[in-house]
Amino acid sequence: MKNNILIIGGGPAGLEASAQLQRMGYNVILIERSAKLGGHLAKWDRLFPDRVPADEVLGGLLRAAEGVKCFTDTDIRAINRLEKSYNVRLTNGITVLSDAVLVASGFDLFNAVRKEEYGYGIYNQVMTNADLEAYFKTGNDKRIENPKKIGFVHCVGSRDEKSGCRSCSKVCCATAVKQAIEIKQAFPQAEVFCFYMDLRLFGRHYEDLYLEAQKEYGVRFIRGRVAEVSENYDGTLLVKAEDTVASKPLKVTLDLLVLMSGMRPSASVKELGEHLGMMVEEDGYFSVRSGISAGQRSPQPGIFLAGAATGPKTLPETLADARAAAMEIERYLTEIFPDARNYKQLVKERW
Amino acid sequence: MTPLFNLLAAQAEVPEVIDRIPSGFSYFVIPFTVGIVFFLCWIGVGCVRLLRAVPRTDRLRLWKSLFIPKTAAKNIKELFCDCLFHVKIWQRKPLLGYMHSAIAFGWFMIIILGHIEVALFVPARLNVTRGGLFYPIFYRYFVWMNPGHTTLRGAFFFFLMDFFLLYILSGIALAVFKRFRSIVLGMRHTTKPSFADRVSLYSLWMIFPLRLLAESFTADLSGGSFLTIPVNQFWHFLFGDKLWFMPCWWAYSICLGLFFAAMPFSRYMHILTEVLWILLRNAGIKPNHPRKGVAEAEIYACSSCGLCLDACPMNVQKKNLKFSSVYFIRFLRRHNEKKINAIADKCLMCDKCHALCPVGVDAPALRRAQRATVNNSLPYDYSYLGSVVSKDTVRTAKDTGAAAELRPYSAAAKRGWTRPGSDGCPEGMVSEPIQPYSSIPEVLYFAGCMTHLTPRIIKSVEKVFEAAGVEYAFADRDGGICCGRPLMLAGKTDAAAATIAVNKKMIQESGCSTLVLSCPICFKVFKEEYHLEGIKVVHYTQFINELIASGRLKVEKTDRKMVYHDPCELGRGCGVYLEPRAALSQVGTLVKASKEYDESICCGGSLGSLTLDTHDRTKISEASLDSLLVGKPETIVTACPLCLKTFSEAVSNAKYLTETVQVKDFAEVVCEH
Amino acid sequence: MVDFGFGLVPSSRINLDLFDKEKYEELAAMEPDVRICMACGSCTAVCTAGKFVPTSLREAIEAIKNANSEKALQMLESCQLCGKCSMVCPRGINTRHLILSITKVYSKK
Amino acid sequence: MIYEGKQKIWSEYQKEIPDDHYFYVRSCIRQSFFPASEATFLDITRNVLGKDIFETEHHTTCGGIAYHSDTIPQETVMTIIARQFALMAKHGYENYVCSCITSFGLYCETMETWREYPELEAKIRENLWKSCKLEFAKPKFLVHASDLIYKYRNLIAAQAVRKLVNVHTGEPLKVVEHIGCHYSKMFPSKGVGGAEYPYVLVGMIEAWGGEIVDYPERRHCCGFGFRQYFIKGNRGYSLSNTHKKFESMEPFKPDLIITNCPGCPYFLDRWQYVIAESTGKTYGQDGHGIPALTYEEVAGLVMGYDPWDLGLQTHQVGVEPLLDKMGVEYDPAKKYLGKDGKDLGSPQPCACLK
Repeated sequence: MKNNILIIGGGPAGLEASAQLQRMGYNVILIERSAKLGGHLAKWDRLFPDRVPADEVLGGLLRAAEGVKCFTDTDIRAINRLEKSYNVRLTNGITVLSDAVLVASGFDLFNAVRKEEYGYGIYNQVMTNADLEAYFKTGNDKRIENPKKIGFVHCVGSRDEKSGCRSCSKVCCATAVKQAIEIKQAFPQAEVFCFYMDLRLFGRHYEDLYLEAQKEYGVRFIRGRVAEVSENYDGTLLVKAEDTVASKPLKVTLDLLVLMSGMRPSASVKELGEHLGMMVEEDGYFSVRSGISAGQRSPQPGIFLAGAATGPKTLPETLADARAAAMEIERYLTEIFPDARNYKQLVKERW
Repeated sequence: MTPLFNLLAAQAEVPEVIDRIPSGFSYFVIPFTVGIVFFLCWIGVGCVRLLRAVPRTDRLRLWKSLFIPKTAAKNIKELFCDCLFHVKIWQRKPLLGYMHSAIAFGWFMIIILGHIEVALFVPARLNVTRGGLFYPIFYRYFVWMNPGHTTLRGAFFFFLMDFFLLYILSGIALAVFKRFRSIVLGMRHTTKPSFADRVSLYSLWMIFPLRLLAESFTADLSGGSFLTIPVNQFWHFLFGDKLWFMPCWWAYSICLGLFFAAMPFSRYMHILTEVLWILLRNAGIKPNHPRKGVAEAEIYACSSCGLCLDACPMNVQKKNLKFSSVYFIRFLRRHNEKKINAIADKCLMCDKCHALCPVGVDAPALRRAQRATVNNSLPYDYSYLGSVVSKDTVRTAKDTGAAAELRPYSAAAKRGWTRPGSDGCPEGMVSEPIQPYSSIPEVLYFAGCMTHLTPRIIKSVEKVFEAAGVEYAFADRDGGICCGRPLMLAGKTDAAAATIAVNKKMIQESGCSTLVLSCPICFKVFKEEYHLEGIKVVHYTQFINELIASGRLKVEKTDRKMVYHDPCELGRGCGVYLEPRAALSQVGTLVKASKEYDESICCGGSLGSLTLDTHDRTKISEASLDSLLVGKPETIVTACPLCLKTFSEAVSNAKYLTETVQVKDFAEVVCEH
Repeated sequence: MVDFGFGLVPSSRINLDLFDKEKYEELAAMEPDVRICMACGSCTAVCTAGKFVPTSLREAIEAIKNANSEKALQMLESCQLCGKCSMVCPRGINTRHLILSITKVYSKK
Repeated sequence: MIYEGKQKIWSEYQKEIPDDHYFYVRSCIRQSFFPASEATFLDITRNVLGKDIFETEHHTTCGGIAYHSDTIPQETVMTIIARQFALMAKHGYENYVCSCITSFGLYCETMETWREYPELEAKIRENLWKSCKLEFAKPKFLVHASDLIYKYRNLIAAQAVRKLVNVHTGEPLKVVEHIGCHYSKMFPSKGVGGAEYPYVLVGMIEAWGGEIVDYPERRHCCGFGFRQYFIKGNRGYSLSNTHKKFESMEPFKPDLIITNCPGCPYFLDRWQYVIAESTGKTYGQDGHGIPALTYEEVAGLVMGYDPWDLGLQTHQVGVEPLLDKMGVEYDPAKKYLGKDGKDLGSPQPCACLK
C-alpha cells in the first residue's frame, strides 16, 4: 500500500507530518512555496519557555523527514478531484496523483506597518519580534546600539478588530517575555517595559518565565496598550499608553520599541481555498470538520489540515496537531479509501 | 584520740604548716597576678559604667531589691542554681549540666577552700599587701607540712581539694570531648568560638591539669590526698628525687593569667556578668535599648553556650544558623550595626531561645529593641483610628440576628476619600456615630485581623458560645483594627501605643467583664500591654476549657487521635500549655509531638520575622509538621489563626501529599464533639 | 505677569522618565519582592486599615514604579503591619518588610 | 524618520479631488478673524488659476459650533447642511468645497450618517421641504479648501515669486503643519494622507520649498475644543493643550506654523501671547513667537502678495521675523493701515512677547 500523500507547506507541521507518514510507509510529497524548509521556525533564534535553540528543533524535524520527496519554490497550479483522489499540477510542471492532501500552510506575521500609530517603517527605532529574533541570530541590526530603555508592545495585530484580527495570537505574550529577558541579558543596564492588555501565559513553565522576567531581570509590566508613538528631536521615541492598573495615562521615552506582531492566516490561504474548494472562516483560517473532535479534517473528504492553517498555535501544539493529522490520514487511507464500492457511503458515515 | 579542741590548742606551739618561702613571693606568680588585676579593674570599671548608664530610678530599684527578702532569696537561689549548678541545663541535658556545674562549682569550691585554708593556717597571708591576691591560689607552693604534725583537719582539706580538682578534671574532660563530639552531650550545633574565646578556652583546659601537675610535684612537701599523693609517688618512681616543679607552677600561673586577661573579651565573661544580670533581672529592670544600660549586662551574661542554636527553628537550614541569638548578641557586643539589623529582622520571635537559655537572656526582647531603634521613627498617620467604634448587639443562645452595621467614616471623609457604596454606606457619607453597645455583654469576643482570614475559627467560637449559652458581644465582627502586637514585633512601639489606646477605649466602653481572644498574638498584647483593670483577659482555649470543666458545655469523648501544637505566643508567650490540652483530652486522645510545650517548633508563619522569605518559612513549617506527625495523629489541633493557616497550606505541599492528617482549630474540634 | 483668570493645568499623565532608578534599586536590594508583584490586589482587599482609609500596598508599588513616591507613602502611612496581606499574597511577597522598606527608603529626603 | 515609510502610508490615503467647478462656502470664524485668507483663496483660485469657484451670499453657518457645543440637536444641523446642499444643486454644482474644517467634518459626518441610515436622510429631506420648500442633492465630491490648494500646489509653485527658504542662509524654512482634528481624525479616508501623518499641508510645504517638522505632539489638538474655550472656567485646559504642543515643537526651532482650520491658527497664535504674558515663556527666536498662518496666507506669501493685504497684521504673533527670513519686502508704516489707507489703530505692546 503505497498511497501518495501531498503535503502543502514545509514548515514544522508539514515536516512533522511527512516524517510520521513516511514512517507509516506512505509515499509523501512535500511542497514548499519558499526556497527554504522550516517556515518561521527557520527565522527564529530561541524558543520559549526554555529558550532552546530553534535550529536544534528544526534540525531534528529535518532529520526525521529525510527521504521525503520535497519540492521547494513550488506552488500549486491546479487541483482537480478525481473520484477518490486528487490530481495536483505543481508550478514546477510535475503532476501528482495523491490519495490524500494535507494542508499545512501555516501563518504569516501581521504586517506591523498596518498599525500606523506605532510607526513601524517610519521611525528608525521601531522593530518587530521577528526583527529582534533576527538580531539575536545575526547580532547586527542598526537599530540596536546599546539601548537604555526598551519597550515591548503586546497584541500588535492581535485582539484588534481594526487591524482585522479579533482573536489572540497565543504565542506573543510568551515570546515578548522571552525576548524581554534575552534583551536584558544582552544589555543588563537597560530598563525594559512590556505593555500588555492581558498576560496570556497559559502553558506549562510560562508563568515561571514571567516570574523570572520580573524577579531576575526587573522587567516592568504595564497593563495598557500603546496608543501612540512619536519621534523626539534626538530620534528617541515618545510612547503613550494608559497604565490601566493605576488608571492614568502614561508616557515614556524609549530608545527601542519592539512590536509583537501576531499571527495572521497565510497569504496562500485564499488561492489554496479556491483550488481545494475549502471554506475559510471569517477570521481567515480554514474551517475544520469539527473544532473539537475532528480538528485535522477539512470538510472535503481526503483533505486534511495541520498547524497554524487552522488558527494560531504554539510550536508543540502544531507538532502534536501534525501527528494527529498523520493518524487521521492513516485511518482514512485504511478504513475509507480502499473500499471502492462503498466509498461514498463510508465518507458519509465516517468523514 | 585527742578531742578536736586540743588539736586547736596544740597548734599554738607547733604550727601545722610552715611558710616554706618566708618572703611569700615567687616570680612565677606575676603572670597570674597581672591577669587577675587587669581583670578586676576591667570588671570594676565595667560595673560602674553600666550602673551609671541605668536610669536613676532603676538603680534605686536595684538597691532596694537587694534588701527585699523575697527577691534576695530569689537572687541567692538563682545565683546558686544558675551560676554554680546550672540546674537549667541539668534539666534538659544532664551530661552537659554535669560538665558545666563540674567546672563552675568545682572551681568555686577550690577557690573558697583555698582561702579557708590560708585563713586557718597562715591568716596573715590574706592581707593583700602580703600577697593575699595570689597566695591562696598558690598556697600549696608556698607552704610545707610540718612533718608529724599533720592533723585530721589538714587531711580533711587535702581530701576536699583533691576531690574537687578531680571533679573539675572530669568536667574538663567532658568539655574537651564536647569540642569534638558535641552531639553526645545533646548539642547538634555549637558556636564558632572567637579568637579570645579560643585563648581562654585552651587556657581553661590547661589550668587544671597543670594544677594537678604542680600540686602533685609538691604533694610530698606541702601535702596532698588521694589524687595528688599517688601521682607524686608516681613521679618519684619515674624521675627519682629530681622533680623540677618550678616550670609547672609557672605554666599554671601563666594559664590562669592568660585566662583572666582574655576573659573580658571572651564568652567566659558570663561567669561574672551573669551574677549582675540575675540581680538586675530579679529587680525587675527591663532593657529599653539593645545595647546600653541593663542590656549590656544582659548581652555580657550570654555564655555563647550555643543552646539557642539548636533551639532556633530557623536552624533547619544551615545558612540560617548565623541568625541565632548567640551571634546576634556577639555582634551587639561588637557594635556591628549592619549585621545586628540583618539578624534582628530575621528572627521569628518564637521566644524559644529565651525559654531554653540557661542564663535567661531575653534575646527576642533585645531584637525588638534593636528594631525599634530603626523602625520606631518611621512616619505613620493613624488619625483615622479616632473614628473606630465597635458596635454589636449582644447575642445569646437564642438571638442570632445579624449585627448592626458599623461604619466609621469620618477619617476617610477627612482625607477626602470615598469608596462608592462601600459596606452600604453611601459615597463619602459619614454614618452618624452610634452608641457602641446596645446592652452590657458578659463576654466580649475579639477575633483579631488574622482570625478574619480563618472564618472557621469565628464560626466555631460562636457555635461554642451559643451551645454554652454565653452572652457575648463580637467586638470586631465587621473587622476592627489591629491589636498592636505586630507593630511592637516590628519595633514600631509608638504606633503600637496609639493603636492600643483606641482598642482599650473600645473595650472599656463595652463594659464587659471578660475579654475572650482567639488569636494568641492579640492575647499576649492584651494581657501585657493593655492593663484592662477589672476585665478578665482570657484566651478562648482557657475560656472553653472552663466552660467544659464547669459543665456549661457538654462534649463527648471519642478515640480521635490528635496532636496539639503550642503556638509560640500562647505557650512560651503567655505560659498557656495545659488548658487546651485539658479541654482536648475531653474530646479525644492526645498524642505527643517530638517537641512540645516550651520546646514546640514555630509553625513558620510568625509575624515576628521581617525578612524571612516564603521558601525559608516553608522549610520551618515542614520541620514543625514533622515534629507533630511523629505520633501518627489524625488531626493536628492548634489554637492560632496563623498556625492554622500556615499548617493548612503546608500539609497541601507536595511533600505531604501522602499524609491524610487534617489541620483543625481548637474551637473547631470542640465543636465537632 | 498678566492674570487672565485661567492658566496652565498640571498634567495628570504619568511620566516614566522621572522614575528614580537608583532609589528603586536601593529598595529592591532591601526587599527584592517588590519586583514580583502582579497587581492582583489581594493585599488591598484584606487590608485592615483599608477599611477606614485608602491603604493599598498594590497601589503603593504601582506608584513607586510610576515615579510617584509621595502617593506610595500616603498609601502606606495608615498601615498597621497586621500581616493579613502577607497571608493572602499569591506570590508570597514579604509584604510587611516591603512596607517598612518602602517607608524607610522613600521617606528619607 | 524613514520618509519612504510615510510616502507609503500617504499613498494609501489619497482622495479624488476634481480639478474645477466648485460651490464654495465660507467659515464663520475665518470670515471674522482672517477675512483676507478666504479672499486670497478666491483670488488665487479664480483670478490667478482661473478656476470656477462659485459662492452665494445666501449660504449660512453649518451650525457646527452650536452642534459641538451641544446647543442644537443633530437633526437641526443636518437640515441646515441640507439647505447648503440645496443651494449648491440650485446653482448647478456637484462639487462642494468648504473653507471650514468644522464644517468639513460635519459634512462628512452627515453624509456618512445618511449612508448608514437612509431613513434619516429621508426625514431631513422632509424637514427641509417643510421649512424651506427646497430639494437637495448630495454633493458628488466633498472637499476642503485646503484639499484644493493641495491639488493646485504645483501650479502655485510654478507661479511663485519666492520659496519657503531662509534667504540669508539658503536653508529651507522649518515648518510645523497642524491640521484641524475634524479634517481627518474622524474619517481618515476623507483626508489627504490619513490621520496619523496627514499630507495635505505637508504637500504644500514640500511643493513650496519648505522643510516639514515632525514633532511628538504633531497630532495633538490645538486646544480649541469648543466647550474648553467657550466656558472661561475650562480655558486652562485649552491653554494647556496648546502649551503641550509648543513644548513639544520647541526643540525643533520651527520658523512657521501652517494650519488648515479656523480655530487652530487663532489659538496657536493667541495662546502664545497668553503663555508669554502669564508665564514669560516664548517659543520663537529671541523673545518672538512662532507665526501661525493659514495655508492661504502662506500661499499668498510665496506668490508675492503684500503681507498686509494678506491680513498678517491681524495675528498676535509678529510675522516680521518670518518676512525678513523669506526676504519679503514690506512697509512697517502700512501695517495698521486699512484698505483705504486710514489708520486702524495699533494694539497695545506686550510685556513679554515681542
